[in-house]
Amino acid sequence: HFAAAQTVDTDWPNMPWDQVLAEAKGQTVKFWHWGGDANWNKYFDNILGDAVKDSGVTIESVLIDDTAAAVNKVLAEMEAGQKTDGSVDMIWINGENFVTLQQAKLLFGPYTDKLPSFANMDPNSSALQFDFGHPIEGYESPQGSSQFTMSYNSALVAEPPTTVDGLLTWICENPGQFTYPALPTYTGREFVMEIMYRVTGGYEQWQGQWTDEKKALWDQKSPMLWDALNKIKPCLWREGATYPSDKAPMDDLFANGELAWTFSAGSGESAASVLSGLFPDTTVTMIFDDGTHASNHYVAIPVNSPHKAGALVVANAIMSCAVQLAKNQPSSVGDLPSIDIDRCPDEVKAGFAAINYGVGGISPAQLAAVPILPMGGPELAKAIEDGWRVNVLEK
Amino acid sequence: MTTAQFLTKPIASSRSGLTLMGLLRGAALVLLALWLVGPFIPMLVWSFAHRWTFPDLLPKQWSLEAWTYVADPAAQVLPAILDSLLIAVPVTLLSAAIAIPAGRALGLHRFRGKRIVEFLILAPNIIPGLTVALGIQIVFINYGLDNTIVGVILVHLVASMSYAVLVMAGVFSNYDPEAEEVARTLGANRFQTFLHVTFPAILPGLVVASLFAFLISWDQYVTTIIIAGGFVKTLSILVVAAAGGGERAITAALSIVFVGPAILFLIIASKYLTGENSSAGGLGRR
Amino acid sequence: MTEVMLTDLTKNFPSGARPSVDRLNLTFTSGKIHALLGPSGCGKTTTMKMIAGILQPSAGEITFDGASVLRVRAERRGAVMVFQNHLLFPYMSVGDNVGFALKMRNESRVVIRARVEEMLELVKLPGLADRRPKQLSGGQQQRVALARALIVKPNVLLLDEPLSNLDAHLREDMRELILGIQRQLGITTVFVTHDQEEAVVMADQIALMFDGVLHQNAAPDQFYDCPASERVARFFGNINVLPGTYAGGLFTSARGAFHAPRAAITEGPGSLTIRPEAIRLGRASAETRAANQMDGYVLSHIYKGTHARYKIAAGDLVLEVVTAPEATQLHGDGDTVRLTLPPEKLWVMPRPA
Amino acid sequence: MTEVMLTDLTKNFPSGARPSVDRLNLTFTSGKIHALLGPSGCGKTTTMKMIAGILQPSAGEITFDGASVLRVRAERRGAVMVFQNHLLFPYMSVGDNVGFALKMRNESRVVIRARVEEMLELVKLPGLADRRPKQLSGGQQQRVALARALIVKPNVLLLDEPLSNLDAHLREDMRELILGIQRQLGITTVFVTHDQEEAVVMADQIALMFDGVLHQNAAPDQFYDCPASERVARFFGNINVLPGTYAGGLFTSARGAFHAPRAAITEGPGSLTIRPEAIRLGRASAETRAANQMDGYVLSHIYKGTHARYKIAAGDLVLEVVTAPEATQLHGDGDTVRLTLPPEKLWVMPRPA
Amino acid sequence: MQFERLKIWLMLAPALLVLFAVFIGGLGFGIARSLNYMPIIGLTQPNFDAYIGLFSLTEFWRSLGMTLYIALTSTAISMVLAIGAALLLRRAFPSKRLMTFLFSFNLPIPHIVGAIGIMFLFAQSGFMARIAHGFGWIERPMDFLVLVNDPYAIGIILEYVWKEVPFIGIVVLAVLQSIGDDYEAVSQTLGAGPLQRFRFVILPLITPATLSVSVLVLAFTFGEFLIPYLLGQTYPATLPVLAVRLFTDPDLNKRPEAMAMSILIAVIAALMVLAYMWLSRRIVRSD
Ligand SMILES: Nc1ncnc2c1ncn2[C@@H]1O[C@H](COP(=O)(O)OP(=O)(O)OP(=O)(O)O)[C@@H](O)[C@H]1O
Ligand SMILES: Nc1ncnc2c1ncn2[C@@H]1O[C@H](COP(=O)(O)OP(=O)(O)OP(=O)(O)O)[C@@H](O)[C@H]1O
Ligand SMILES: [Mg+2]
Ligand SMILES: [Mg+2]
Repeated sequence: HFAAAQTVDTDWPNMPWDQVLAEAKGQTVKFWHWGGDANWNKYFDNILGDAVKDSGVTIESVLIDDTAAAVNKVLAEMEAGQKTDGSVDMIWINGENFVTLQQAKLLFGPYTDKLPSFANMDPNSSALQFDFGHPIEGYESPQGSSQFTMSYNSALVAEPPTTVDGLLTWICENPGQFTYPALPTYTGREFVMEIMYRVTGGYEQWQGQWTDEKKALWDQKSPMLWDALNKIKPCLWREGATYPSDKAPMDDLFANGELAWTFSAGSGESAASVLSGLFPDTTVTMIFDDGTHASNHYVAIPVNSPHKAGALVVANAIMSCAVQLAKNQPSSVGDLPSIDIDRCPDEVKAGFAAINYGVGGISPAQLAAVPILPMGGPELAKAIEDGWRVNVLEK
Repeated sequence: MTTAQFLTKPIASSRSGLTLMGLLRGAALVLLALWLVGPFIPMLVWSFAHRWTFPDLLPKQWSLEAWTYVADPAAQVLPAILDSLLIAVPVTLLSAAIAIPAGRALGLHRFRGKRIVEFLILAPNIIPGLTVALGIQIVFINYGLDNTIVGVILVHLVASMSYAVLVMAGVFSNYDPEAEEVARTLGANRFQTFLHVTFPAILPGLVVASLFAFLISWDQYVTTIIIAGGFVKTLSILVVAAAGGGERAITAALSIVFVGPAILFLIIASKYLTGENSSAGGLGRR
Repeated sequence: MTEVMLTDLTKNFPSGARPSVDRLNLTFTSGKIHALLGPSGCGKTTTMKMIAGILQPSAGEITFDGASVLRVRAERRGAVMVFQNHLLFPYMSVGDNVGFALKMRNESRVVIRARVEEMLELVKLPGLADRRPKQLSGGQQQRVALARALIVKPNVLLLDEPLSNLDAHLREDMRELILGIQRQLGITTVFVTHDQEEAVVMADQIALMFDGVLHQNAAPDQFYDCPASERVARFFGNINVLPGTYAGGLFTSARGAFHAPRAAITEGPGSLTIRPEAIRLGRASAETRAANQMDGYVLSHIYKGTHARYKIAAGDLVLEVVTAPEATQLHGDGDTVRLTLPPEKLWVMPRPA
Repeated sequence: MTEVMLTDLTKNFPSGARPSVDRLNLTFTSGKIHALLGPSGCGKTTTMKMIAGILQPSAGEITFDGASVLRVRAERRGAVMVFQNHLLFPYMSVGDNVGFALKMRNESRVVIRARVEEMLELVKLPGLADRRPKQLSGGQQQRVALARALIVKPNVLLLDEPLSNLDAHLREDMRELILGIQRQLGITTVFVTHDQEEAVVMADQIALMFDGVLHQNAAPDQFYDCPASERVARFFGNINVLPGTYAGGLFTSARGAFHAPRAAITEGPGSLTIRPEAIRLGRASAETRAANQMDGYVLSHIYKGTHARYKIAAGDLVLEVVTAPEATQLHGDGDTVRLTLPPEKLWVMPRPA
Repeated sequence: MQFERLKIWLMLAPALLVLFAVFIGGLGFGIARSLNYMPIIGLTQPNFDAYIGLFSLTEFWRSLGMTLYIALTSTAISMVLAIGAALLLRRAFPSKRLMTFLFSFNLPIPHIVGAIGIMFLFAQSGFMARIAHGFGWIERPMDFLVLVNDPYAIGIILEYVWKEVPFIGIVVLAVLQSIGDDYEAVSQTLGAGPLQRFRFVILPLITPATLSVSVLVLAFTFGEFLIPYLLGQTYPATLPVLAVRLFTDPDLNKRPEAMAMSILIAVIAALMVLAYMWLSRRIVRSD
């Protein structure tokens, strides 16, 4: 596992944090991340950038539109024998891309236990154990967490449903005002998975390793999902003839009143959109009565990063209480903290308590009132994506 | 009156100003103008809009948020402008320098293998950037050209040059080299002949070719990010990233910034596009 | 001051069936004016372009003062050419066109402006320096092209029908301009004209080509007095050609025998020729014809004020005779006449079999 | 069969100081051949382009058979023009160029091909149909342009120096071709030439312009016998012009008084002119001069074979006299001579003050 | 002669050098990958599996049809409109400078921005729909015409046409202006009417340049990813959208297929370009 990383002659596992700090001084960390959101960009440059400035580390954002760009970059560099002097120091990553890089042994690690700010985390938090059901093993560190929430335009939706079944009924009673992004987009798949859990009779059966039995189960039960989706298809926006290519175009439709609903894998995003003037101020965010998915997003360090010390300092800063608080503000990115707030100093705790989640926002209390549904593994995700194309899209 | 009459040269049209044809022409021109700037109008409005939802014709609330963001160092706009220029300008100059002789060879001469050369030069425009960029990246890593401006310039050059060569080939196919012969007998050496005879004759075409070369480099996204993502950041990387995020106001503002320098180039070039020196070029020969 | 020598000069165009210029051997003597004559398409322009260096010969040699110039680039040869189709630089003003060669020599702007004004004056186009070529009439363009070439002092001046679009008066003025410059500087000048008269008046030497081949290169009067062939004679407007055989100074033909001391051949088949002005016209009489006389009848005649021109039929031949205008009082159409062909005016040319 | 009438036709180019064509009133009679003459830049091409319909007049009227054509598009006027600078379509073969007009009439391909071959034959370019214009010599291009225009039977044929690049022989052939077609079809033909002689030989009527203004429109011999002004006389090569005053059939000048029954004016200041051939040259004698005589001395003379040409100085005037060649035996340079100017050959023109 | 030929190749040398030094090498790697040769992820046995896999997909064939349709339609429309606009613009008229500037105004605007603009304008909630609402023609966005993300790719074609008309037009304009009026005048006196002047004089003169640029447009519209991604229907997507989807698939084993797809796009585009050039030359020349 560690073979690739050992090409670097530094003895990382045994390096004390002080030495990491010393080495990091003066390093510029090339942080490849999604650049589609101004708030996130500002967060990386200002909040996070300020947080590592004292350590003499500079963050240089590389704005990309798809994590695959970073993955391909690392891949190409390694392929060309660029094993120590790569151009990616840190990637915003999660799920399948993480699995891909990790399986190709292109990630540096395990490193998470080195980070002092991990003291802020509950060691048993699933955020540290599994990403998409895949064991993390210390190769990526959390940035924050997000929970799937629905948002509707209260000017268009008088009586919002509070369950998935209710939503499905509402869709066909109000044709043309709902849609979801085409798969394999992340958001689209999240939505389909929410439905899947309901129509196939619960999420529990999908947990765990993707065994042959699971596969058989999938073959048996997936038609229920396709039926449900095909049933709402004629009631969707454009009668299901086409789907938004991603979440952003769907949000656009929502912003313009073409859609009555949108949804997000991150609970704070709608509030931020209202604040930035994109969404109407009649936007309301809600969560299903029986809970929704939650997931975490991470950063990882490629094995050929020349600034691993600096990257470690950044990863550490991300998990600091102050940064997590600042990031949670709706005026920033409204991203949920991955840390255990109780482990933070009092003023941070007070800060969290004082956050006003604003118009279109949803408070941690509301979220906490419903259960968190675990994510399925990558194989399940892939099965949903492939099946959706054949059984829904191309039908 | 046929449409063609309306479009071709009204050589002996009437002297009075207002005619049916004049009106039709006028109407067509106005339509054309509207169609051309149409998509840009909502963009301009969006960059100053704070919430602009259906069915409002204009936003209810105006704001400078987007522009504030663009001015924020976090948006990386200034370094991106610099990098974009640092790449696009050399690419343009090199493309022009390559395209003049190559366009001449293709436009004026017949030779064995011409079709193949034409096709090879067309190839970078046929083959998707992604297909080659990854391979090029590996080649460049071996030469230490990855993550450098020079590397990006070289990659952009392939596409830009190929456009420029093809445009110049078209220009030269209408060029009469006999004027050069005259100049030579009048004692102009090759360089002087080029400078005083060839250059002014092909100038309008060359400006168009350079403009395209510039714009292609200016617009490149995939190849830039693959060859030097993280080291070289251009405006187009910013715009594509923003467009993916769906924040209309910021996308609109960034787009406007993005378009600015290119429009500047256009203004400089427009003297040649409007055909003020329309006598340039030989009489349409082939 | 440059002697231009062409040796076996040949040009084949890819698409042409025959060579456009075929093994041309010709010397343009230093400081003289030469005319290049021949029917349309005979290779005049092609020859000039090869001398100027803008067309590569297919074979043969060109020397300037004995040194080969084949590898000398056009701009170094010092041969300035005025093209048949003017070819002014369209995007330059008239003044810039005229001053072009000086600019190439990095003359100062002031000098150029002065010389340009001077040249435009000489070609009678003062004040047009700021126009565009497109805004000039055809003849004006031609004069600008001439001015552009004459502004420098070249070693060799090549003029391809430089005056074809000008009326008689301007033509004369321009001829004088060219001659003046040529004489003053002793430039070797070659010019093409479709106007024989112009060639005769202006040139020291005329080279006549047919189908890419040189047929005669001589002083102008030679073309009238001793043309190299029937074709040459006819090109110079002389239709008085009798076929026959020549031997011992006597030319024998179907029209009788003629004493002809001047001949290009010593014996064998030949053609006898004589200029129309040299034939003496008399009344036919019963007297037997003397030597060098023949009878015919008047086919037609024209009175031209200064002279009269008769067409006389003699057997299957038609001869042309030019006489003083008074002759018309003596001979009318249909009259039988006796022609006297003075021996010293006769010329015997080779006749291809 | 079309009568072309120009009324007050005027053309001002934006950049030109003077009008290029200035209130031109001219009728081109149906079915006749007209020459348009004048020095370079006088407005000949401009006039033709306006008739053809490719240049818009600034003022004035053009009618074909009485109907205004100002609003008729060029392609409907039926006026075909041969341009001074040929303007062959460079991207078409020679054959396609020649057949262009037929193609525009949707003639069948077979017909076109046959007619093209025929026309190329007529302009002596058989077999060149597949060449590109660039591969032709200057004269060949000119003939192709001619063939392209002659292939159709237009109402009006406008020829702008159509033969300027051809040698005498081809020129004559082409003239005959044009005349043949013109006569056969009765096309109203207007041609420009810089060659007066050509104009005189070919045209039924000549219009002479200076600086955009019409100066005389008459049959060719009129230009010699009764030129409209001194300028016209000089343009036609006649320098014999005496200033003086005219009254009651008598012309009084510094050189004496002359009986001159023929005059364009009745009295007032005028210029007396006479053709060089009409002056009789005699020995000066002590006898007093008779009427219509004057004395002078020979400045120079040339023997021309068919005639002799004298330059005679008389006071501050120089006159030209053409005589029979024999005169050279009587009068040498420097001799004093007596000139007789026969009254019936004299012509008095108006003289601008 | 020999020397002439050498000169021609010397003139081409810089262009070919850049091409071979940068482009061909990269292409080689691409082809290798499409043949399932990618040692970094353990693929070391070249084969044609990726291609075979693609050919057996119905989506591939439907996408191919869609892509061809979009490329051909937008190129044809752009070319026709561009020539029309250039003819319109070449005459002198009072606001010519301004118009020509406006005409070239969207040249520097990147396609993505154009796509956003088109979306702003023509989406069911776009500017047009709002105007329609203002007139009381529609009530809700869904009442408006489907012009974006529509089954006939109207949105995509609109964007391409919007952007490419000035692109082709400016070149045509430059050529038209260098030609001048003389040839048209000649043809006119020879009896050529407006249509014939266009067909037999203008068209042959502008063909070489128009062809070279519209071929570029054809290739571009065939290979472009972003515009159909933003403005197209989900299914069938165009080939480049398909390729990019494979390319960004987290499963690295999809990379050979992605490469094979790009190579196929290139090959098909090349064939199409060849056919296009051959056809248009024939049409213009044949007479
Ligand atoms: N486009 C133009 N702009 C300004 N002046 C022009 C233009 N075209 C012609 N002229 C001027 O108008 C006058 C008449 O020109 P035109 O071509 O009719 O002369 P022309 O009689 O045909 O002369 P030539 O025998 O030299 O061909 C000339 O003085 C010329 O300079
Ligand atoms: N590029 C070419 N390709 C093929 N043949 C050509 C080319 N240029 C000229 N020719 C041919 O070569 C011959 C000589 O041409 P050239 O131009 O020298 O004639 P020229 O004597 O100048 O005639 P003109 O008096 O008509 O101008 C002509 O028959 C012509 O058709
Ligand atoms: Mg010639
Ligand atoms: Mg003229």
